[in-house]
Amino acid sequence: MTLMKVEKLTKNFGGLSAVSGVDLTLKNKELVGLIGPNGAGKTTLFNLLTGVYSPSEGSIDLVQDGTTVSLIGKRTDQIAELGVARTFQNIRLFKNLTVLDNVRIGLHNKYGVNTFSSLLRTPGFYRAEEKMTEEAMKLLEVFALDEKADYLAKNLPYGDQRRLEIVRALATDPKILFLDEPAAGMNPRESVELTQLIRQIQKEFDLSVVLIEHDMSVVMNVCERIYVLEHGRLLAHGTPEEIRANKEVVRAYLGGE
Amino acid sequence: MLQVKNLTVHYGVIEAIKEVSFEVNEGEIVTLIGANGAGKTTILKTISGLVRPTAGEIVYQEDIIQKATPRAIVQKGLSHVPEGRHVFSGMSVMENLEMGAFLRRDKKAIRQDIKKVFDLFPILEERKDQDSATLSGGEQQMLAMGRALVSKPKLLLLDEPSMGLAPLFIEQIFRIIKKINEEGTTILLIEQNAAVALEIATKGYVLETGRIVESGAGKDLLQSEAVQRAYLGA
Amino acid sequence: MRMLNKTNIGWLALFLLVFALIQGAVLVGWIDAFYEIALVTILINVILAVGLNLIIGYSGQFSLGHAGFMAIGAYAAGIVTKQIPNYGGLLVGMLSGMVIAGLVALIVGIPTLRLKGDYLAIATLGVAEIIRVAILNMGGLTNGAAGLSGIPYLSTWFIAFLAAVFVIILIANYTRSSVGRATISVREDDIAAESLGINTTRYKTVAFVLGAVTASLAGSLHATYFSVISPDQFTFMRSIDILIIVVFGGIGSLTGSVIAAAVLGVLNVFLQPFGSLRMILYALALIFIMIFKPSGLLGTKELQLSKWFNRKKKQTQRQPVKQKEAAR
Amino acid sequence: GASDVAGEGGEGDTIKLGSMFELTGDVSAYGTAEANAVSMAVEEINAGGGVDGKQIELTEYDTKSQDTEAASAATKLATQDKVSAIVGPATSGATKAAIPSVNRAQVPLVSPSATDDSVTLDDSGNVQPYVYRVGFQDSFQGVSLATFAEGDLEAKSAVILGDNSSDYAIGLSKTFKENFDGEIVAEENFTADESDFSAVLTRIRNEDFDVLFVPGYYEQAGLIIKQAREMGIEQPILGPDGFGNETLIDLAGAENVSDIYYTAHFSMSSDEPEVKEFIKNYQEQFEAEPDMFSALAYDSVYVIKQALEEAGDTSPEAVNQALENLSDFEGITGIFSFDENHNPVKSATIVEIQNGEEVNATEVSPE
Amino acid sequence: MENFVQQLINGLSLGSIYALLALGYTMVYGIIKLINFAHGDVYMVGAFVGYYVINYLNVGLIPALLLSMTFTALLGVVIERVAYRPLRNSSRITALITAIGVSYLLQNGMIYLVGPGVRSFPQVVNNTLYQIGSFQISQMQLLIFGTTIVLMGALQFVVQKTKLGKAMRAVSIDSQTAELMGINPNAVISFTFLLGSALAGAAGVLVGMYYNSIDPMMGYAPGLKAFIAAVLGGIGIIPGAMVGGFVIGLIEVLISGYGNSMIRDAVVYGILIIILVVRPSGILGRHVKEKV
Ligand SMILES: Nc1ncnc2c1ncn2[C@@H]1O[C@H](COP(=O)(O)OP(=O)(O)OP(=O)(O)O)[C@@H](O)[C@H]1O
Ligand SMILES: Nc1ncnc2c1ncn2[C@@H]1O[C@H](COP(=O)(O)OP(=O)(O)OP(=O)(O)O)[C@@H](O)[C@H]1O
Ligand SMILES: [Mg+2]
Ligand SMILES: [Mg+2]
Repeated sequence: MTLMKVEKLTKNFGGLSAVSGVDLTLKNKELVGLIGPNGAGKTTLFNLLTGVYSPSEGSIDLVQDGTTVSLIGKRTDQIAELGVARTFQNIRLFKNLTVLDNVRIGLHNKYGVNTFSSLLRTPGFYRAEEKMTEEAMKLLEVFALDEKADYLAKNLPYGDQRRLEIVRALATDPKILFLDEPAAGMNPRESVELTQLIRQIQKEFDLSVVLIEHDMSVVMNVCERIYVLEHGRLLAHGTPEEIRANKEVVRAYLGGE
Repeated sequence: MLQVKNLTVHYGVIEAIKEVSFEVNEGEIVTLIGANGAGKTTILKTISGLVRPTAGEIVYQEDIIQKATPRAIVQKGLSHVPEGRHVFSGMSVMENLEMGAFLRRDKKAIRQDIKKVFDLFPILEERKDQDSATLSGGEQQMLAMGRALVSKPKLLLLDEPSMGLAPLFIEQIFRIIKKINEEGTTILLIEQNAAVALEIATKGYVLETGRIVESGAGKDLLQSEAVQRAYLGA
Repeated sequence: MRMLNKTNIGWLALFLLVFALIQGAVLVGWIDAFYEIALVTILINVILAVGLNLIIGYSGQFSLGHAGFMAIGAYAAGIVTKQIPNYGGLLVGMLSGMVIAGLVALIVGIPTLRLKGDYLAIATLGVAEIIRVAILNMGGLTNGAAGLSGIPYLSTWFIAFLAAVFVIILIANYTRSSVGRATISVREDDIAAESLGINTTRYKTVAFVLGAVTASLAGSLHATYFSVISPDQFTFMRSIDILIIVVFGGIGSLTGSVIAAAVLGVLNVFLQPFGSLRMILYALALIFIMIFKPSGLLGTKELQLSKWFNRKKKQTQRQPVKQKEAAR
Repeated sequence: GASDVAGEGGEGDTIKLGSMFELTGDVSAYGTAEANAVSMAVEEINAGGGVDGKQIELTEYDTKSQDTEAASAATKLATQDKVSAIVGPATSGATKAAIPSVNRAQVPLVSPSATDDSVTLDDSGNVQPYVYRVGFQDSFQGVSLATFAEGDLEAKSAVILGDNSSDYAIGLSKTFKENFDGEIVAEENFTADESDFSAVLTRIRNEDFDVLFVPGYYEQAGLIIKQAREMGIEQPILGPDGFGNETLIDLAGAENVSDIYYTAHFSMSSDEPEVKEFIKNYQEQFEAEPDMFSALAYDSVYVIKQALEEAGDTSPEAVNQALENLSDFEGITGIFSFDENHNPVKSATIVEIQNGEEVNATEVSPE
Repeated sequence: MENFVQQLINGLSLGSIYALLALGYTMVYGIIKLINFAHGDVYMVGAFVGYYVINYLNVGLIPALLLSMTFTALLGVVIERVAYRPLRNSSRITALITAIGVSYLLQNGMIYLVGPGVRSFPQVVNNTLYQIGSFQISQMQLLIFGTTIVLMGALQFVVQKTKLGKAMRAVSIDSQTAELMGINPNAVISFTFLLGSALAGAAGVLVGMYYNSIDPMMGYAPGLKAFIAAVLGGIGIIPGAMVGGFVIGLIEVLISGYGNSMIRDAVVYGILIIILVVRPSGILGRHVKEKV
């Protein structure tokens, strides 16, 4: 079943077309890779899909309970509420907050009570807070971060920060999760662990994952389908095997051994 | 060329580096590898004068430099490509490169060296008037490297230069590193990508929580079982 | 009853203790009429600083217009209590001031809170000036530049104390809740917050409105305690005074704001006999304190009774090495 | 706690007097001039043997030009320092802020220069029992100036240029308008911290009028006169006692200061020995010219001295009684008594300046 | 119409004073992101230095300007060294509070030393009035206007084109990395203060002479206006400071001249807010959405 349909998506910065005419579909519960040379427009594409940038042209539709919603013109937070979550290429945690609070903020829209209940501490407030903490701890446990719930996010090692960002995104209860270079800065061993983790959450949380990554061991291992971008255009699209065999992709991106 | 002797560095009360000693000889590529948080970046920052050590000595070309300012150290021909790129956002690509040549006076030669950087990274030439803040991650990495090269260093400190680069480009960047090394620049390299780094390194050191636990020729280390297990996840 | 947990009872006990101490000092005569003025000034400043800290410290919005909202509350209470000189009038005045201040904050907040940093600072400064000029031009209602005098003396230190406690509880409740965390997330990284579905404009506005409403309350107390108000009591410099308290206490620490208001209040009393030297001494004190305690008295730390009670349960959090935070 | 050694108002051989002025902040120029004169007067009195043989002990506070500080300083003087009377502050706003404090403590306060009519009266028109002033009230000056404009200057139309954020200007404009039978052609405003008045002056230049009334202080008035004259506005300029400082002429440049008329409490070129003495001493002690602020403050101290002598007692209540009944006080700003509203009943001098020199003085008495 | 042209002249002349101060403001802001509240007070000190050297050393305008600029330049460097440098790595608002402290100190220190009163500035140049048709413009107005334009051009050139200027920008973006390029951030920052404060000193003398009035509080209002002008134009942008200054000067004058002067300040701020809502990074600022 189609979850997201993107057509002719284009983003121009001055004279530069960072993304041009990209078509893309995303089905329920699949793992998709997005690769391409540096500056190909991958991050920009994510930014368009999550409302950080507004596209110059094209359409983005999200299928929800059988009805189609256009994401064009929606704010980032509205898109997030529709079930689209992401992580960032340069980690953007709430650095001075604890690990637990980072996740609880992700849970805010799901459980948070309104301003008045918070100001006046109604019984509902205490219930909601408890539930939120409980669920946050549960999520952290999945990623083996529960031990560090009280740490300030900025004091976590790099690898943990990347994982925490994923937990935080998952907390919003998304249907689609966009991960921008989750393995950057990790050593090969940590990358392998991450690969397993991505597979696991895709299953456990029933979601579709789109992943930008330059580490081919990760991409080829987890993705069912891969899109390749070059100069803002779609260069190729197919299974990992097809992509590996695609001469164009090898020329533009993978390089020969 | 560079000797680090019994270096100890503290962040507040935390001891990030503990009595580390190593040596880089002229013409070598030396690599430091280690897990996240092992202290690699801290060592580079201490060498270039951004962080002050609590104990130990750093000798660069006969000069003791652990008390010198970064400016003085740069003047001696040492250049540092920091972790996380740190391009001057708000300045164009070209201006960033010019900043790399801040201490140089030879205008003509600078222009030639910038040209050389553009040959190495053609995409930078295409983007030369673009605000460096809006470059893609990989482009910024190239810019940071190019900027260091313009200063014509004798010793180049590289902190994870391959981070965020496309595979094709990682190959290229290591080729470039090798090339500049062959052209006479000594290199101290930090890499997560231990396999590739050790491949080109003359020698390597393995760092674990602020201590050097193993060292040897690059190729030998690559074979070492400890390295294999701990960092390559084989 | 979750409300009656140990922590809340602890807070109640703390407030009662402080009250009893002050009341005792008043009865014994240690706090005479002069010290009472200082005390009420401190309490009013506590309300103002705690409210401004919500805006600056928690939602990360740089506002320089707090005095404007204070003026609204002062005039609302002044005008109403001159007509109805009793506690009913005081209540009506306070509430109407709070409603007006809240509405004004809402109306100006929605367009201006998109602005960042100093641009917002100028906009809020402008809002406060507009409020002031409006008051200057309202003819007999506000009595223009001469202001209102002879406002009934209705607020006592006790009422100011109650109001301060009320505001502290309200704002502490707000910051230590899910909406409070959402507000903080906007300060920490608005782009990341948006990506988590948090409507940043909404939380900035809520904090701004809450801050304005409490400032108005402080203004009402001010008017009905000092009996005299005029537009030039609510200039830009008044906003700066409040800002100084917030920064001095620690941006993002409500406890800090309370302590700083008290410390600066005492310092002011102490400097009063120095005549024309007092402002020089005050300026020097300000510079030295900031240089030696750049993050304010408490940084972002709070007095947390919950920590105190649960100390045995939780291992103390490993405090990170103090990190020099780049200016943001 | 406060010491309870002394009876109220000092004991034995000293009399306690409180002084509270704007020594820092916006209006510190006026406050400082007054505080200087107060301390000079006290020194003089003490050197001359004090009051009934008792020395005056002066306690001075700064009000930072802030109303709440005025309330606090007044309370401190009245309750902790237990003074017999208070002199200050300079402005109406600060004086009004101090009223609740002195009322509660029942200590008299004499403000040298609070001119707003409502300073000595409460909302229902009753007199404030503990507050007195030595300067003219706004309505008196407004009336005098309006009469002078119509009579001596034969003005049929006027333009008013005042500071919209100052109660002084507003009070003066109001009574001037009410009492001037001619036409008010325009009413323009500026704010106290401005130096550039060219925009309003350009606007005024095109109006047809006979006299320009500038209810304000010398700092702005000096600049207004200069800029107006340079721009070719030649009509007479009329001002209140706030013009009364030599600096006005320096600021405007003597060549521009012609056809200027203002109400004065005393004339700097007066031949009265007391005035001469005052000017000389002030110049010596503070290396500055005294102005109307300092003259009024100087007189305020002597008003209190007279009250103390008449009361024969240093208790604030007794001093207050004596002030209520004070009559025929002879000071450098004139001879006066307090009326039932605690305002001085004295005549004003309207000074005329031509080419930077005082050339004429017209006496205007209260009706 | 005649009046309108005269009012434009009035507005530009007032605006050029704001702009002159805003230039120094924006320079300092541009490099350390500090709202240097003491800038207006340095201007005040500059005016007083001019006053004293002219009165006691009997010098002319140019030597007075130079002496005053030298003095304020040194003052600026000392202020930076003592009060701001220790806070280089603290939050911006902390540094702002210190700047307010310095401002209070200069103001009240001056009140303490010379008294709070206003004094007239010695007129060493003849302020000739030029009558062109029915408009007037004075020599001082032209001088201030010209100085502002020239300085703006010179500063813009320094910052954008010279090596030192680029170093200033680099330090402002990332001083640690700038250090790695061989730049000495402390020297660069000191230089910026030197330049900015010298400008303030010059402005103090010129404006003091123009209005013929100086006092220890004279820095407050124009300082605030200059800050607003700098922000309005796009803070850190040198031509922006000038544009912001002119815009505020013109708005103020046109409202006083044609609108209701009673509510002038409210209208001025209202217009400012509208401009900012439309252009959230100031008139000349580019609103770049942060790349994520
Ligand atoms: N805001 C912007 N203004 C101008 N150009 C931009 C902007 N954002 C991105 N670009 C340009 O668009 C191109 C695509 O950038 P993008 O960040 O999407 O690349 P990417 O595929 O994510 O690369 P990388 O793998 O290196 O992160 C780059 O050349 C970049 O310079
Ligand atoms: N500014 C700082 N303040 C406090 N602690 C720090 C600071 N910088 C680094 N550390 C700590 O010092 C240790 C070494 O950090 P360093 O950045 O040198 O590691 P690294 O080996 O470069 O790691 P990575 O591979 O993640 O870059 C870590 O524990 C880190 O948390
Ligand atoms: Mg990217
Ligand atoms: Mg590192």
